[in-house]
Amino acid sequence: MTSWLFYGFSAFAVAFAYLVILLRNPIHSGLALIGSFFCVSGLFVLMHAPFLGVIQILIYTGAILVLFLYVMMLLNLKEQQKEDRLWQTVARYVALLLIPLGWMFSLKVLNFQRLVSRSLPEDFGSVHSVGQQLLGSYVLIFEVSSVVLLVAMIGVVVLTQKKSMENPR
Amino acid sequence: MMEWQLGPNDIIALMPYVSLVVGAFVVLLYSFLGSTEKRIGYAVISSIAAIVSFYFLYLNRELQFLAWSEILVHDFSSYAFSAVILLLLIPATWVHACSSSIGDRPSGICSLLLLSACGGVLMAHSNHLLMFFVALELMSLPLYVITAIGNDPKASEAGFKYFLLGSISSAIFIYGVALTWSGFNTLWISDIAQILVADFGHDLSGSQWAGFALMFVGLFFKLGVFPFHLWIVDVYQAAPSHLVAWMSGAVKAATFALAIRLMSLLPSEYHARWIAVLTMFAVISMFVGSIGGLFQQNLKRLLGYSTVAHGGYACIALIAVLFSSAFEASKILSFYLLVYGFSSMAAFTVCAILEENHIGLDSGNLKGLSRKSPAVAIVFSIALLSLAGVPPFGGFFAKFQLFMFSLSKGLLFVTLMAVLSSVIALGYYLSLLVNMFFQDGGASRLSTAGVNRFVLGLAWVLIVLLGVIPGSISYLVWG
Amino acid sequence: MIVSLTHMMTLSFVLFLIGLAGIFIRRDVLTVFLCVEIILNAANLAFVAVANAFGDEFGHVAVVTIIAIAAAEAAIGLSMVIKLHSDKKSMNLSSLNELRG
Amino acid sequence: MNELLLVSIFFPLLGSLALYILPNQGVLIRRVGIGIALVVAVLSTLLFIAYDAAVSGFQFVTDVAWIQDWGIRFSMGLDGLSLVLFALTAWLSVSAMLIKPDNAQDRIKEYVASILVLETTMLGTFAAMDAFLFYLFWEAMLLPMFVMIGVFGGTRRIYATLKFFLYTFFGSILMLVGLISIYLLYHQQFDVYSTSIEQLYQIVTPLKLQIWLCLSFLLAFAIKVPIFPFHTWLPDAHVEAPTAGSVILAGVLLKMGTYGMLRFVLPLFPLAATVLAPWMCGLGIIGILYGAFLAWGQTDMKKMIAYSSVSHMGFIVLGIFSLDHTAMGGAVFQMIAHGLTTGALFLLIGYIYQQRHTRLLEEYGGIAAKVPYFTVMFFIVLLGSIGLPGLCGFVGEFLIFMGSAKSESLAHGWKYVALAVPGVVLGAGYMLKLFEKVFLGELDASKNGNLVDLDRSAWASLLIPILFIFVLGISPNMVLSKVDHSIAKLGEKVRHYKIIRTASHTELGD
Amino acid sequence: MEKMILLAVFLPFLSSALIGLWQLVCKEKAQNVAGYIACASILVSFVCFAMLSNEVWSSMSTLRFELGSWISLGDFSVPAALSFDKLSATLALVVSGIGFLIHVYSLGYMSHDENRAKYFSYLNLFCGFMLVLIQASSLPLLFVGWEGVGVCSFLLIGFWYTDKEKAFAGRKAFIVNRIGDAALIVGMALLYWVAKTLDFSVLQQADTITSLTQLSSPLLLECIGILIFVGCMGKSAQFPLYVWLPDAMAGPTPVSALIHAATMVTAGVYVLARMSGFYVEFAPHALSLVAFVGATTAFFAATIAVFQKDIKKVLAFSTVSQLGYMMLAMGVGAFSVGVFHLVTHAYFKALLFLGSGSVIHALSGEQNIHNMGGLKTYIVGTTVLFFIGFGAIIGFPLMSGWFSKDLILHSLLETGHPMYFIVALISAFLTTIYMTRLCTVVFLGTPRRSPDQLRTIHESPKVMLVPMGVLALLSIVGGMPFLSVEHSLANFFPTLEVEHGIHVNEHLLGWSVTFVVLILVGLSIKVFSKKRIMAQSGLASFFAQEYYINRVSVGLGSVLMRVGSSVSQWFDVDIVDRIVNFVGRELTLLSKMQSKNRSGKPQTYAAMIVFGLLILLFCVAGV
Repeated sequence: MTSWLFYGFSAFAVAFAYLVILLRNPIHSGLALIGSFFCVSGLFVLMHAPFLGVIQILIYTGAILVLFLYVMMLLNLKEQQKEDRLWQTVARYVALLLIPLGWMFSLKVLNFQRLVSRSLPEDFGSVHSVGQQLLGSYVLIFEVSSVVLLVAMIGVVVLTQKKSMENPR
Repeated sequence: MMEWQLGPNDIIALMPYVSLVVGAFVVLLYSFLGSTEKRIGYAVISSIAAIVSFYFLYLNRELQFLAWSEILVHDFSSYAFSAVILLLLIPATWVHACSSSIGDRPSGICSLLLLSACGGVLMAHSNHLLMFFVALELMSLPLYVITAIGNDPKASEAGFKYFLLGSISSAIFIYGVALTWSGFNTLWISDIAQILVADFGHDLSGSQWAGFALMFVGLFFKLGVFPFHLWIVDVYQAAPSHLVAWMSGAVKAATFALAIRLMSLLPSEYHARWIAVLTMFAVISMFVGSIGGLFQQNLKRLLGYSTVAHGGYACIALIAVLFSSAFEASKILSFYLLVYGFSSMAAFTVCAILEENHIGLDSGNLKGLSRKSPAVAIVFSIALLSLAGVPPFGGFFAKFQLFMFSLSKGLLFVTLMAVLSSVIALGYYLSLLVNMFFQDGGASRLSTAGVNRFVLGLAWVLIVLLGVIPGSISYLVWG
Repeated sequence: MIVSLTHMMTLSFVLFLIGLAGIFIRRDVLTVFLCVEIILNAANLAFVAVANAFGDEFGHVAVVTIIAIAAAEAAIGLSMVIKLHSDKKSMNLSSLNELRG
Repeated sequence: MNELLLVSIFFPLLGSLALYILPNQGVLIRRVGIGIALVVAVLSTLLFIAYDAAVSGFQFVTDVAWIQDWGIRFSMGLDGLSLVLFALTAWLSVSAMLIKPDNAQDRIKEYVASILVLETTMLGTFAAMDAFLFYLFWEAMLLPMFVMIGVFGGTRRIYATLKFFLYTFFGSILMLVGLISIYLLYHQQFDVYSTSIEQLYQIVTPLKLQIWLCLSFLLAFAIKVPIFPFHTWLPDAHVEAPTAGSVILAGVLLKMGTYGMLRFVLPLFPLAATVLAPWMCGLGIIGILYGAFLAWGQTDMKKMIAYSSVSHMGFIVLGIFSLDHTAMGGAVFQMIAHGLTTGALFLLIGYIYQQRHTRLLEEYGGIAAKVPYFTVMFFIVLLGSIGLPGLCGFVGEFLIFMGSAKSESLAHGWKYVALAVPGVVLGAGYMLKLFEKVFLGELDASKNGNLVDLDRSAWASLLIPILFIFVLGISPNMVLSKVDHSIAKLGEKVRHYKIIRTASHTELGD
Repeated sequence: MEKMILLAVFLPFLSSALIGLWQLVCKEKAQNVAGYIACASILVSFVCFAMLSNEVWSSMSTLRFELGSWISLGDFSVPAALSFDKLSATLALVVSGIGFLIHVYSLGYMSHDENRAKYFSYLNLFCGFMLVLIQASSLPLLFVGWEGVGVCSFLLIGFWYTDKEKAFAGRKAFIVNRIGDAALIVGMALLYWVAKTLDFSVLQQADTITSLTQLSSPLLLECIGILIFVGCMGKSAQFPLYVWLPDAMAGPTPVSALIHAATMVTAGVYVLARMSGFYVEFAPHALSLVAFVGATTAFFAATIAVFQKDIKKVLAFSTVSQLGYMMLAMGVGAFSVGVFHLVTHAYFKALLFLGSGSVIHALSGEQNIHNMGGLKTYIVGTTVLFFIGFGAIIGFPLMSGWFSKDLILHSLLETGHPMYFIVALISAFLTTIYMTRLCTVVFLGTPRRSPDQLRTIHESPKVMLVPMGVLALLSIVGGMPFLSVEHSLANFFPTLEVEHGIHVNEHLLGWSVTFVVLILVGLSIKVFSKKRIMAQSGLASFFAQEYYINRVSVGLGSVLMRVGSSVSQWFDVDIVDRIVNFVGRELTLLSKMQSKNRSGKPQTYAAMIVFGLLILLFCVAGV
């Protein structure tokens, strides 16, 4: 049952991702990506990462991608014009070939047969244990990520502020 | 790793970043205070932050330890490269704060610069690939922002190009990190090294090498090495000159720190492949950089090509490190990058001066510069000659060391190519000199802002000193 | 462990490829940007899969971090897009070719 | 005395910095420049006198640690070979400084400063006992020359100066690769880093490697000398350079190449030198004849002299690569002689050019009647140049011929001599053609009626070369005695290896 | 005593420098005094030499004066030493003596020239160098004088430099001489190589000789001999390097007399005499080449002389012919005879040149003999003196030329060279013919100048006639046994082994030749007083044009130079330099191309990134 869920989510994740590059309208693409992310979040949950599954939906989809959609609508982006060259249209469909190609490639190259899977602890992937890690060994990474967010904040202000508040001209 | 406890080393290791981040905060807070002209204040605060940060690093330059559950590594290599970044930062903070050409939001820019430097220093110190990724982003994001800050559509274009390509490359990088993790089950570089040594004789698994390859895409992109060099020229053209003045050296230094860390842990059986690919990239970069500049009219694009070429030269050290210790390579490469950084800082500061005087950056507009402002012309030409590697300027000794390093490891071909391409590159450096000194142009004098003068003066002194008494300076900085 | 790590990695790799392909195929700025997100997501997936297989929660830490970084990137990227839009009036990547030569 | 050497090297550099404080008055600046050059020249003369010719090896040594990591030391000193070139440089700089700059009126500071900086770099090159230091000065020398030609040169100055810079840079950066290799070899063999020239002499290199390294050095020196076919920068540079630039270029800069051959190529690569000697001598001979033919066909006086330099430098190359004591000594002497005569020729041509702004032969004719002093001086220098016995040019050529013919390194040295000797005839041919076309014949009063004979500054600048053309011709031992031991020492290793090589022809074969 | 050598040699140099500088500084004042200073200095040095000669004449001793070392480097050393022996003494006396006479003559001849101070300075300089040449103790030092006289010759030929042809003649002389000099240098180099010395006295030492014979190949030694002789050919105007000498007549006539007849051109003969030991010992075949070249020169030059119309050219070719005689004598090993002829020739040829100068002076510069004629009544003194010289050269009995020429002819037979004897004999007859023609056309017959011109003819002043008189006296008595140098020098030189000597009575031979000569004189006078040979066409013109040797060789030379220089010019500009520039141009083109091909589109850049990724994957992983 779960394995069916796995393959289902996987198939949909790939299909939605493919739609992102197939659809002409950026907003549609954005929506397709949201779909893909939902599927991935499902996979997270299935892979003992419920916390991440939630985060994926809440932050990635709920915040980031919505922001994308918001900007798309703000800028009132039209459907991509027909000025596309032929090769690009063809390429979109040909890109579908990437799926089996990547499949074959990764089966050949990225195989992990050597790995022995171990049994996972009870609270694996729970908020608590991830939090332990995040604020334990990896606290520096966590903190630095916050600085990156600070940068983003300052950056956005600096970039979009029309008039400087320091030197009103 | 679970048993990690906060210790004194961790605090020591953290201080440089703390001072930079605090500096950034103070700048931001200061900007909220109501006063009219605060640029000097920003400059003072941020340069103090930079100096303090460097001071902390300098104090502990001889220590070797791992901190923050081994995420940070403190050794010579990390110190050497962060020294380059911070030394370049000190003058950069002044121009970023005080120069009008860079935009009218100096507080934001200053804090971004400090944070970017913080990212750079972190990159140099990180022993963990995820840390490295975060630091990379911390360094890059401010650069994207400052690049795009100008009112010129070209600035937006450059900023976006830089951002887009940067994020693609860092996405590839992080995917590579994921693969590496899947292959090694660890992201601590020192652990990876142990595994590689332990697995000696085994072939690398697919995810292991693929991970490495993908990570190097991210690194090479930052270094601007062929075939990842295309953004450099465009970004350099449209980004604020002061920013480029800083970033051309600093970004390379930060990135090379990791590159050297990674390369030095490769067991010898993989050498041949890496040598082949690195030699190819390095040599093509050199020639692309040196030939590309010949026909170039735009000054900043030309310097961009020169950067590509220098990326290629610096890559020689990356090849040589395969045969030697990271210590030696870091010492030589960081010296190289310091000299290169200051030379290109001087060159781009001259570009900024021209921009501030509303002189187009066409190389033809340099005509008569020696009349308009002899000092600027002289510093510019010294910087260019240093870039070209003409003695007695720093660039020569840097190249000398580099070539010596590579030849001592038997890398004759790549050294010869470097030598040949540097002759070609000399062609366009000289043509700039020709325009400045040998051609007549308008006689209007050039006004030079104080900070620019300061930066030029500093760069001049350093370029000459690095050429004349490289030993002493190298001893002073690197011990 | 229901599905082998290899399969999950394959999935992530396919997503990675699709993202990469999208970068070339699509022309509008935002969609290309979305494709970058696909790549990041592929990385996330790989991290979680490996974490699951190894029983190492570091993968989760990495995903959290990547999402944070992605958020920061998105913020800056989108503000840049807005600036680009106001400066250029075009959202076509091919029109970003003023800097050349 | 040791300090005196350093003072004389760096005094011009400091002086050039001091110039910027001075008010921008042409006369004052020039006087200061002349004063500085004169002081250095006097110091160099003191050194020349104080040098003990009986002791071989370097004297007046200053040796200070410099870049310790790499064993690079700031060590300067003079041996006989560098001593004479040092003195030549110092005195020729005075001459060059005394020339009235023709198109540098408003940039007199830069002009004087670039000559002074050039002087420091040249003196430094000769005095450097450390290979790294040598290279530093060697390359740095290009800059002031670049400025000299580029700022104060003729109409095609930019092309000429770029060509000069790039061409020489190309050669010398390949030499850098060679130099580093030698340095690493030394490290390999002695386990310490050192760039001291004398210590580098000790390395033993397999023949094949030696040849490659030798070629890398030779290319740099060949371009500087210049040896056919690397000479094409020379006429352009000479024609475009201002008079002072030409004087120094011909007088000193070209000698750097041959100096380098003696200082580096022979002692560092004795085996390769013996192997390559016939080829180098061949190139030298080609240069002699080719340069002479080219000189004969020129219509521009400066170009003529420039090509004559190619020809004369060919003799020097022949002398050096005969690997014979006599010939090498002759080559050194010829360096000095060529520096003096060609320097003086450029001085004279520059003087006449200043008045007429043309150097074409057909523009002149019969000016001997108008400018007798000038004519006499020109003729004396010309005779010196074509090697009239009793003037300086003869001794060098003669020693080279004597030495090459008896050279043990060249099979049938006399054949080389026989091939080179037509150069003497051709040399007289083009020089006298020049003299005849310019000075003899009917005076065209409309063109050359207003020529003025040598003025005070021209006399002053000519005085030194003319004096030495006579003195060295009559008493060449003044120079030869100083260089004798040093030459012997440089050639020692070559001889040593030659004996080994002839003893066992194949053993050292790699 | 030795110091006197120095004084005698350097006095001319001193006075030359003095006059030279003086005339540069104050041109006008120097002109009148310069000549006297010059004469005085030469006179003093003549006196010195006379005293020195007295010292060495009776003995075989050599005076040697060491000035120290000139060039010394390692084991190579050239001492600056002057040596004075019989041979030097003979030549030194000739040079300083005749030199003095010609200086005096020049006082008159050049009295109207505004640059005469310069002239005297050059002339003195020449004497100085000539004396160095003669007294050099080693080849390099000899070479100093050798080249020095060449330069002076250049200066004096081109003395009236405003005339382009004269200037060119000077250059031609110098360059043709240089060709010989080049050979001489190679000869010296080789000699030094094999003998390890260039000192004349050391070369003659026994151990040098033995080591040479043991160590060196005979061919090499012959080569050295030939090379040195080629040097002599240049200086002594031997066939085919004689081409400069006729042109050298462009100089003032006293110069022609001193340099191009009496002294400088005999330097080659002197060198052979100096090196006679070497030649006899090691290079006998080279000596036979000398004889061959000498004979050829003597004959051809004589045939050419017959058809010349310029008074000085006739004498010039006569000089070439006589030099051939001397060389012939040297070549057959009759060194003392050759030197003897050198001396007597110096007397009479100087006299003839001075005479011709006097004629030219009288006719205000006319040199074409066909415009002269019947001058005997106008310039009696000159005519008489000229005829004395004429007598000497054709070998009028008991005059100097008679003795020396007879000795040469006799020694040719004695040493077994009948062919050379015949050639020499014919040459002697030709000499008679052209000299008789000259005298006839110039002095006898009816005047061919217009009466106006005839009125302006004036006899030369005493200052010119007196030196000529002295020379005439010498021409008459110079060959008398009591003045002859032949006997005293005879034992100075080594003797060449003779294989098939033909012994003839010397007096019989002498007188019979004289008889024929006198008949020829009579015939010639008869022929030439009636018929003028204009030499404009046919064989005559062929002779008059010097068999076209001059033209061809000069033409060939200039074509060679022109072709050489234009080929090398082409090669230099179009090949060597083009390659150099090509690199630069190609690179710029490449740069342009890559600059044009940049699209600037981000996706292209991204594509490059992926391309790089693929390369990395491919190379690193080796997929």
